[in-house]
Amino acid sequence: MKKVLAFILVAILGYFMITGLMTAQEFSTYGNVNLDEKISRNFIDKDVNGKSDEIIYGQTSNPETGSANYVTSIIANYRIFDTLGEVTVLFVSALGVSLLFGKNTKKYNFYESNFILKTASKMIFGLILVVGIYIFVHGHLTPGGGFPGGAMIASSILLMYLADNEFKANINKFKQAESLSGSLILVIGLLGIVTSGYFFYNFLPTGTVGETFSAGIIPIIYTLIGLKVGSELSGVIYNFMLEGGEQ
Amino acid sequence: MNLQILLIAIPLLLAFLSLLLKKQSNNLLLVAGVMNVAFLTIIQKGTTVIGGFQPPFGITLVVDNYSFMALVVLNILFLTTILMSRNSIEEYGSVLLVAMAGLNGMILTGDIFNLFVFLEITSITAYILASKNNNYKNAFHYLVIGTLGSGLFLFGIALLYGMFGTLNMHDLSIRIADVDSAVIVLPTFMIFIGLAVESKLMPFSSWVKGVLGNADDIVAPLIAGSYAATSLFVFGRLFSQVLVIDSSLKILLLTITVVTLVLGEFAAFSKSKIKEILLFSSIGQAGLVATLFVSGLVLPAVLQLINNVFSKVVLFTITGKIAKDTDTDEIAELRGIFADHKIIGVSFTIASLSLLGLPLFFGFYSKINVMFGLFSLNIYLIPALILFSTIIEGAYFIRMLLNLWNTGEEGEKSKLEYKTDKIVSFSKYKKIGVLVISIVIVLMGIFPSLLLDNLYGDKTLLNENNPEYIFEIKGGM
Amino acid sequence: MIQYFSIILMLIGIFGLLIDRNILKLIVSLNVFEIGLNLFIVSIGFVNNGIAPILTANNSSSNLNFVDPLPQALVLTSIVIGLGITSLGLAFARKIYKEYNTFDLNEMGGNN
Amino acid sequence: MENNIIEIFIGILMLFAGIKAVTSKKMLDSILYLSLLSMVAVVGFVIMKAPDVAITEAVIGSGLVTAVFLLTYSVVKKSGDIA
Repeated sequence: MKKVLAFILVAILGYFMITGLMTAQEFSTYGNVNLDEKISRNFIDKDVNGKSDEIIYGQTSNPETGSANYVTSIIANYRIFDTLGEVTVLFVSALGVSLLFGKNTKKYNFYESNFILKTASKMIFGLILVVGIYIFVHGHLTPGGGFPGGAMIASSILLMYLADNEFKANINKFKQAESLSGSLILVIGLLGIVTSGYFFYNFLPTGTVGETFSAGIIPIIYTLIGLKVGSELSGVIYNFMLEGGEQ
Repeated sequence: MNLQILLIAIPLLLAFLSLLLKKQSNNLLLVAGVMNVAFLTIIQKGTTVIGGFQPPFGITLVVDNYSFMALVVLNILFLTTILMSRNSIEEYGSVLLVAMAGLNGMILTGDIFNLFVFLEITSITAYILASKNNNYKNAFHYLVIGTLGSGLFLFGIALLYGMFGTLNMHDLSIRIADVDSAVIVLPTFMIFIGLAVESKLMPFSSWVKGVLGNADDIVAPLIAGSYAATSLFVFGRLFSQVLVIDSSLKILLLTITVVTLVLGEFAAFSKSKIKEILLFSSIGQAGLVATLFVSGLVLPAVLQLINNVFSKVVLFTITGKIAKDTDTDEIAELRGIFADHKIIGVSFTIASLSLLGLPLFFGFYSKINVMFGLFSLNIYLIPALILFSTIIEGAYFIRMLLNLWNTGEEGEKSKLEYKTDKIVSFSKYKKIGVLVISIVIVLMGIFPSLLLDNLYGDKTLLNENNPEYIFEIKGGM
Repeated sequence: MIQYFSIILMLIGIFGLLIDRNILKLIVSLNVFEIGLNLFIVSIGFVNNGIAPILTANNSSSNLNFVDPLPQALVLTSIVIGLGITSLGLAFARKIYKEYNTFDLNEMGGNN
Repeated sequence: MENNIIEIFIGILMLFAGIKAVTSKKMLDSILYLSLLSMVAVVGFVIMKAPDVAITEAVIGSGLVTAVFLLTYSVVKKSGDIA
């Protein structure tokens, strides 16, 4: 009975949504979007603050934002305030988890660990860690960036926790890394106010599009975000592995 | 140089640092609260852009008359709440710092997706605060409803972006004005649902009872005060400026808000616990304020909102403390409790009477504005319902006050031996705090122009319902 | 096409929220809803025959037919927020389990 | 046209996984179907030319979210018997 009612309610909502989409003339149908009508056109041409020429990979130098990856240029430059909020969301939910589990200390052991498992996971641990760091350092050139990179670091920590019962990462080190990288992100933002009057102003030269050392503050911020996200999520996983949440 | 970014950046920086200085986090919270109130005196009206990118491409922070008023209300409420209940903060200092940053961000931002991000930050802090004192099940309930609501809110934003190709609120309002308003029915409704969850409008407010009914003397005044004020101010910003609503949807939204008002007051009438009475009264008041915003009466809505949140902070702080010390908030068991606590009792009474809208209190002034505003729009059904709900409100508030002051049974002569044997001890911060707020309520009631003159320096605003004046600086183009 | 699938996926999530009484499955439903929503937002920016919004040695000019990068940036934010909420919700779930020794709302009593 | 067929295939797979995740009686099944759904969504993101989103969804959505779910599930399961 309840299921039928729920189904009817959802069907009404779905009818409302789909007809609403179909009747709205302004809403372009799937695939027929004209970017010239959207603000993204200027993000792609990198001419938000004034006309610029065609951007060419490996040639254009000192555009207003230097990232070759457009998504990164939006996340870490045009809309960095959203990203700061995003980091804060993770920060506060990690804080909430540690408030809920913080009084527990004993770690839960799921399996008996053995030598082969331990050695193999140590090797994989290093590999994942390097890939994670590569991802956020090259976030302005290749897909990826601070968030997946940080999440990879956290998953390598998870692997070690699962494989090795003696593995102990110092939770206070995580907290220090989290706190310092978060504060540094804000300090970079405030430096922008000091240098030019705008919060998070990109005060470094943006270099040539496509080079490793380009895009101004973007790689620095992405690295800090990667470290912060990595340590936050490692903290969350550490808390979830603690015993005592249950009887 | 505009410094409004510091209202967000400083609490956030202190929140990050408070992980290292765990023991100092409550002091950092006070520092941030005082600094934010101090910043209010030097903030200039105007717009700043983040990263130096021009609107509508970059994210803007907007301080106009409307958001300045909201910032003043929010930061003063927040600071008084944490000052009055500083012993109850415990280890939640860092969470409150993030909450402060998020609430200020919600009011300041001029970008609709950025609003979503700040909405999520504040709701997550609210979920964590709701779980204080082992109230996990209700906090979980709140989390599920809140997440669904903000998901629908994001769906609405995505639709707006798909239609108009921009996220800046001012740019959006210009482009929306050009099209037939039937186009934006679906996104408007989705955004309405998202904000209705946070503003406690009726079908989406099922979380309120569990959360506020079990909250202590810091969580309850925060959620019924600062959080409620912020979400209603944001509601007003979106529904009276950005999303101009077409008539058929307007009727639907007005129905929801008016029903919230009437049902909320009826539910409050039928309860016997102080907290439940107050929380249902909050729901009803949220319905009233939302009704006014949807009708386009911005100034009366803001006045009513201010009256409601300041009164509610006093009432919830006192009730939260009583419930914490005595483990009950049944009126029948607390008979005559104010006989021993005269200052607290007087403040409680003033706050309640102002909420009712009796003369001499600020509530009278705001109710008068509400009524004249609605009559000027030639709407008569809604004022009738508002008057009707005020009568219900009066009945339960007077009943509650009589019982809390009077030591005897109802209708009998008061005798000392009927007085409750429950003991409450109020700290001097609480006594001073609630007394100051009630004095302010009385002063603003007698000299209503004090508030508005100091904020705007323009008396004409008092008699004219002129929304354009409030939205002086739009999204910053 | 994928746009309509994603809306139906969102509806499935809401349906799950309405019928499920198990708190872990409520969080699963929320995640289903969020995945649908994320797919929908990305689909808003899709352009027929568009290319991924990254300048490379092969796609080296800004005048090419890129898909819209902005919705993708919004979805990245949304995914991360989803992770935060999911972990907080699961932490609540464990605390609730400790209190009631069950994940089932029906067995806890009460009426939510 | 070829793209269309893949899209429809993926869409149907997603709906199947979504319905299963929401309606399965066993909690473990729900979690695993959610993981499957999220992996299929990764393919969907790749089709819509969103490599950044695809990587993030793969690492966070189908990686960490599933891990946190399974941690909760197995810790609770070890401490008492649940279905």
